[in-house]
Amino acid sequence: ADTVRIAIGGSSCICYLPTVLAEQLGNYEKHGLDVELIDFKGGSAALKAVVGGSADVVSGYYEHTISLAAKNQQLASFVIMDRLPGIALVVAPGKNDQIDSVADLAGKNVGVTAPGSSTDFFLKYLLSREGLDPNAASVVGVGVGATAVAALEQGRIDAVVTLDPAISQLKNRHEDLKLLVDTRKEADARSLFGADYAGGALYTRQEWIDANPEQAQALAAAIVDTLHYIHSSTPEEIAGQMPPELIGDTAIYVESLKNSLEMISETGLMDDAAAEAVLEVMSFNSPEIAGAEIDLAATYTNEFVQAAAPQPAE
Amino acid sequence: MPRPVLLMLQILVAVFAIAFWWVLTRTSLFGDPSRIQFFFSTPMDVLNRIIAWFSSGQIWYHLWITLIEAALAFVIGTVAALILGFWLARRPRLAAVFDPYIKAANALPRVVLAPIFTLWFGLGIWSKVALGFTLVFFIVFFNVYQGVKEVNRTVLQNARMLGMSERQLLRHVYLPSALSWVFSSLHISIGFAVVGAVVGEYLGASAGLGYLIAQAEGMFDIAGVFAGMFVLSAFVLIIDWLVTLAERRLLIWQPDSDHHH
Amino acid sequence: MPRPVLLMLQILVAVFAIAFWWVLTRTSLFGDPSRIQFFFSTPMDVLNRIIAWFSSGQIWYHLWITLIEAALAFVIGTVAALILGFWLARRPRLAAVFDPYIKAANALPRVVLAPIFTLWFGLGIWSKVALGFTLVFFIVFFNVYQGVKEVNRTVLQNARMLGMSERQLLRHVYLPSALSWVFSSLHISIGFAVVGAVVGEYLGASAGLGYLIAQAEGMFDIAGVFAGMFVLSAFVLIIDWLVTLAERRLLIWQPDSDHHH
Amino acid sequence: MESAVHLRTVDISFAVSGKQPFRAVAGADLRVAKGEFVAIVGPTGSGKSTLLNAAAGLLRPSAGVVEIEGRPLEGLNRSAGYLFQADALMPWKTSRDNVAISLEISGTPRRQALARAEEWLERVGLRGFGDRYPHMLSGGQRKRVAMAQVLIRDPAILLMDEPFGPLDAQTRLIMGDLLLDLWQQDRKAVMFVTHDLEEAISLSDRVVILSTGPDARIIGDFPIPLPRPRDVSEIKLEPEFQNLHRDIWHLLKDQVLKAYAHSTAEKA
Amino acid sequence: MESAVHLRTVDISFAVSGKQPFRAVAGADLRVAKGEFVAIVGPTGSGKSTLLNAAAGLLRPSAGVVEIEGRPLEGLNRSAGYLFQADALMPWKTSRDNVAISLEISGTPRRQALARAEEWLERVGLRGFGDRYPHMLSGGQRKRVAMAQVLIRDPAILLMDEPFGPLDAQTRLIMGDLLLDLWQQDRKAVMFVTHDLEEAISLSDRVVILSTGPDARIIGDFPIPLPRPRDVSEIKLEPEFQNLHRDIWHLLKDQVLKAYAHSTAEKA
Ligand SMILES: Nc1ncnc2c1ncn2[C@@H]1O[C@H](COP(=O)(O)OP(=O)(O)OP(=O)(O)O)[C@@H](O)[C@H]1O
Ligand SMILES: Nc1ncnc2c1ncn2[C@@H]1O[C@H](COP(=O)(O)OP(=O)(O)OP(=O)(O)O)[C@@H](O)[C@H]1O
Ligand SMILES: [Mg+2]
Ligand SMILES: [Mg+2]
Repeated sequence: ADTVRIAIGGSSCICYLPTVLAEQLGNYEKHGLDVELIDFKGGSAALKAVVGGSADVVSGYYEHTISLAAKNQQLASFVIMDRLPGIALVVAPGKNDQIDSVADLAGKNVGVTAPGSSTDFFLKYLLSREGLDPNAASVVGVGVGATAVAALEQGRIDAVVTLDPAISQLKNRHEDLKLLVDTRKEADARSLFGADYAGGALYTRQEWIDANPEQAQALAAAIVDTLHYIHSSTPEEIAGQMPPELIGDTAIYVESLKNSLEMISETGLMDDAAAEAVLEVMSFNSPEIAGAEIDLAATYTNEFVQAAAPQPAE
Repeated sequence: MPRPVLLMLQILVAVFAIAFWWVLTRTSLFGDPSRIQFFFSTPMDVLNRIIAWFSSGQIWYHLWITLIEAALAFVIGTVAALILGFWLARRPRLAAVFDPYIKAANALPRVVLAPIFTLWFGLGIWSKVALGFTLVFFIVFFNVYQGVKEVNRTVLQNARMLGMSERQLLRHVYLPSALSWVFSSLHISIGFAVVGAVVGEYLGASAGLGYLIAQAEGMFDIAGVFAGMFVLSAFVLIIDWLVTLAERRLLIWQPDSDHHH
Repeated sequence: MPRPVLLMLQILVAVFAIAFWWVLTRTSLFGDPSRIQFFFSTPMDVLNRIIAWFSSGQIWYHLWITLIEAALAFVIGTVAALILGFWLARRPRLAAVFDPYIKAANALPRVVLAPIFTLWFGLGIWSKVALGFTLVFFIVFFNVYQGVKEVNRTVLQNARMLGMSERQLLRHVYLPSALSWVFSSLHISIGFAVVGAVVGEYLGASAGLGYLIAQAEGMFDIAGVFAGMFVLSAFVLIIDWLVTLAERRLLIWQPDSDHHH
Repeated sequence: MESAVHLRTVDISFAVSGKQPFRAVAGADLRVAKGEFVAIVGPTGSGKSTLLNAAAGLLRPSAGVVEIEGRPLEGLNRSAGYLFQADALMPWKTSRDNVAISLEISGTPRRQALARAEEWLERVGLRGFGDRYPHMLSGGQRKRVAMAQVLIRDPAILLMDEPFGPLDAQTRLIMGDLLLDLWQQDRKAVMFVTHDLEEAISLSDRVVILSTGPDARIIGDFPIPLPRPRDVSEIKLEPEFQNLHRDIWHLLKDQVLKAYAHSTAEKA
Repeated sequence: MESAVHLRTVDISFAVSGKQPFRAVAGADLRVAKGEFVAIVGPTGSGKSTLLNAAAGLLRPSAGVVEIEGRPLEGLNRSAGYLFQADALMPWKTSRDNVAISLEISGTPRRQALARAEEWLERVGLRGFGDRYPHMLSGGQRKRVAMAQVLIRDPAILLMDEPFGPLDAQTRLIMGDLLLDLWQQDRKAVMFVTHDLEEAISLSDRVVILSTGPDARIIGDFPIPLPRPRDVSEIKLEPEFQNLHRDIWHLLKDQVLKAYAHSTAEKA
């Protein structure tokens, strides 16, 4: 079979764990796929590679299918990996006493991975939920890596909206790290969005799905199998399967897996309410999306996952 | 070529380029325009965006930040490179010892160093200046170093025999002689200073053109990205023009290169 | 200075730097070592990582990919810059028309252009080559352009009077005369070719040193990042050494710059 | 006789920034017939090199026309060989290559060109110096390499600007004989700038004298009716030579003294 | 008399890549007393410039010692002024600045240095050329600016390499007088390289003759017992002058002929 090129928006993110793990477990091969994983610095770069046709499938956040729908680019997700966004709001160590709630962020510097990214949207949404102006905090792009840690620890920013593994790194370095919101946990996400919120997914151009239904099917099945594996294994077992360069410090990695298991989907299915939640957040942040007639149902399909579900997990 | 003719030809080139861009993104000659627009936007959209930025005045603040960063990186990088370049070029042994380290340092991917710059210089303009500095410095340094070595031998010997001290040699011989080398590297490094500032902002910042571009990119707003890059280019041309003015003044002694025939 | 002495001094510098690094990250002289290690790792960790890479053999493939990309960027960028540089330098009117566009292009932040390169050149090595090319090209181009203008006038007039055609002038006058300019820019651009390749990989790839560095960075594995950068630097030094050999051969006609007194 | 080079009442001006253009030569009319050997003498800075540059097509006169073999000159003068006053060898070529390139340009195979270059180096007394780069040669040696470079091409018109300047008196004589030999063979047109009056008279058919610049004109034109072939070292003893020398010398001396007086006028 | 420059049986060799070193000068012993004017003549390429370079401290002899004012020379010869054979003006300075810098280096205030530079330009006949950059001057004009640059410093030892080479005969005389005037005033030691024997004899106390290189030696040393002060243009007519000229000329001619024969030996 032809090689399927999957563009990952940063393979170090736990949110894309199933994509990488499926490869490690041999699940793609099992379903007759020859897969090449290509690592990108962030989801939007991965997406551009797919829109441009140099990669076939994105392993990225579902929300991008909505942004692109507003740009007349028809993309659809066909298997969900995360049912929660996995984004957390972390207070700078040393600012714990000044910041007790989201409302306290007004007038503060808050780090996001990049202006205009999901973390940025998330912050603005949070602020507005508290009845504040979405622009009440000043946004600083700090990336997902060591820059964010440096900025936070040096007190250049008062809080940061970030993802794993940065959250776990910070937690490891600062015992008393305060997470104001942690959407790796169902409770926090539910209270914020009133539903699940679709995070990492495999999605691609509708044309590609139409042209390669078998491959989409096989991908969905491989991921679903992997999801089952994740939820039936201990974090240590999972860590044992991952390539060493994507683990770094094992203890921290296992810890972050533990904290993230809840966010990883068990079925791979998209919950309609979770898609609605994403659309709501996106519309809130972008007048362009709010103004566009978006056919939400066209941006995802459960057809392949459903077809794959009956297969027994190992 | 008289200036107005030159200007007209230059504009003509722009008109052609824009026309091509328009055809590329507005007709289906080169494929599905909506997909191409996703990568290249369209001339009108970009123009509208630039107009919007300037008419709302929003751009000025960002432009100012980027200008400061690029200018500081340019000036500090150039001065440091001049000093180190002239100094090391006169101390060949020392230079030989440090040579591999300088070359190795030039090969470090600056993007990866961003966290360290943040650690040292914070998230404000200085970490961007540092990034720009690492680009400008090496470009100017290598040229200055070579420029000093290319000094005409007889002129140098004559100056020495006239009794010039090392300092006077620097001022009256090495510096003027290496000047066209320096200016060549300045023309290269202006662009890189701006790139450094913008990339720094792009990696982590709260203001500046790079920040605007990153924001636009995050929202798949390609018109915004292109608008940012055009503003950037315009801006570099202005700085370059100032450098060229300085160059003309300082290199007035050179014979016109004769381009006849 | 005899070679062994030079080598010893060079090693001494490295020893000092590493000792300082060790003190920085292993003692509490400069603050909490565990925090500093997070950003700078430690000499031993980095060394172990490098040893592990080479002993497992894993690194060779990545190194090879990066080498190919950097070498292609370097060679293609240099050749294109030489051709365009020499050509435009002999056509001052054309050069004047395109001058602002070339300068503007040099100011575009390459990082932002990465998606467009991916669009045009795919995800393989060619998009990284393109990124490296955009760095190498401008550095060499500006120097070649200036180098051609600095040709000694009498030598040029003499060559013309001897009846040289434009082509012969290029080969026998402009090229040799601009050679030290070219080499200066080559020394600068080797580093940048590698940076271009690595940054390209860092932004999106499935192999190469930049990919290794990006993964290590994503996992906050700073030892991996530093190990990657050291391997990179060693690698650039080797290429630079090859260029220096070529330079020595080609510039054999130049008088030794006298560095006495 | 047909003319090889004809400067028709040329003015030559140089732009001097912030000032009036500097008119070095004004209304100079100089005709060199085919096969004629013309020496040009004049005070330093009078415009001798400038005239040669005009004849070579390297400078465009601001008034007047330069005609080469009857046709107005456009661009470079392709039928001329020019020995420059300043160092003009390619520093990146050995002396052998510097000479050989002259032939290679017009298509002579490299081997052959190198062999002929070696011959020429011998002729100008530089056997064994073929491998040297110009910076490894003495001033007089460089000049002789340049001479070989120009002469090997055997151009129809020879422009020579103080070719024997940095040579000792004896070598001058030898080179002068060499030049006359060549000239005798196929009667090139030669414009020969020199400061050595004896040399000018002993070599040429005509000695042309430039006045002090700016606005230098031709103020003297002495035919040299000495018999040919000449032996450069013997000819000085002839009484006619002595007379010519005296006449030219007087004319020239006045010019220089006038120039010098003018230049130090305020002072005095 | 105390010696100003003493080259004690020096050898001077040049590294030539891939060959034996080229020994230009072998066992040359040359002593110039304080206040003495020594002219050095010799065939082209014999090693005259090389000797001056050694005296200036720009070249280190491979054997022998260079003593300046009795002490072995280390590094540059700080008490010497050196007029180079090749163009050595700073191209980025106008002729006025090129001359003035000589004084500014040693601390003269700029205004004063410029005023003196202007005076000197007048002395060498270049009034009105102060604003010109070197490339806007003729060869002879550049040489005279260089001369002013060296002379304005009034160095105790003067090394001059064909200073009057590109000047016309009349200007040469004027410059020669100028030089003698200066020399008369405070009796510098002068090493003066020239190809013009008349010039050598009429200016100097001693004429030293170099043999043809390689391994050039000093093969002649003629004291010039002509009375001082001399008028450079008149002195030629004295019979003693004529005798000296003839003697030196013969010695030199043999050298050159030998050199030339050697150089074309294989051919003949
Ligand atoms: N590029 C220039 N700009 C201005 N003036 C110039 C330029 N070139 C030459 N001149 C002036 O033109 C005059 C003639 O110069 P030219 O070189 O022809 O003199 P020359 O007769 O060859 O003198 P010499 O015997 O010293 O070589 C001089 O006064 C010189 O200063
Ligand atoms: N850098 C060098 N490398 C090799 N040989 C050299 C070098 N410089 C000079 N020579 C040789 O040394 C000899 C003496 O050179 P020098 O310049 O002293 O001659 P010169 O007497 O000044 O001649 P001229 O009258 O032609 O100026 C020459 O044969 C020359 O080729
Ligand atoms: Mg001249
Ligand atoms: Mg000499």
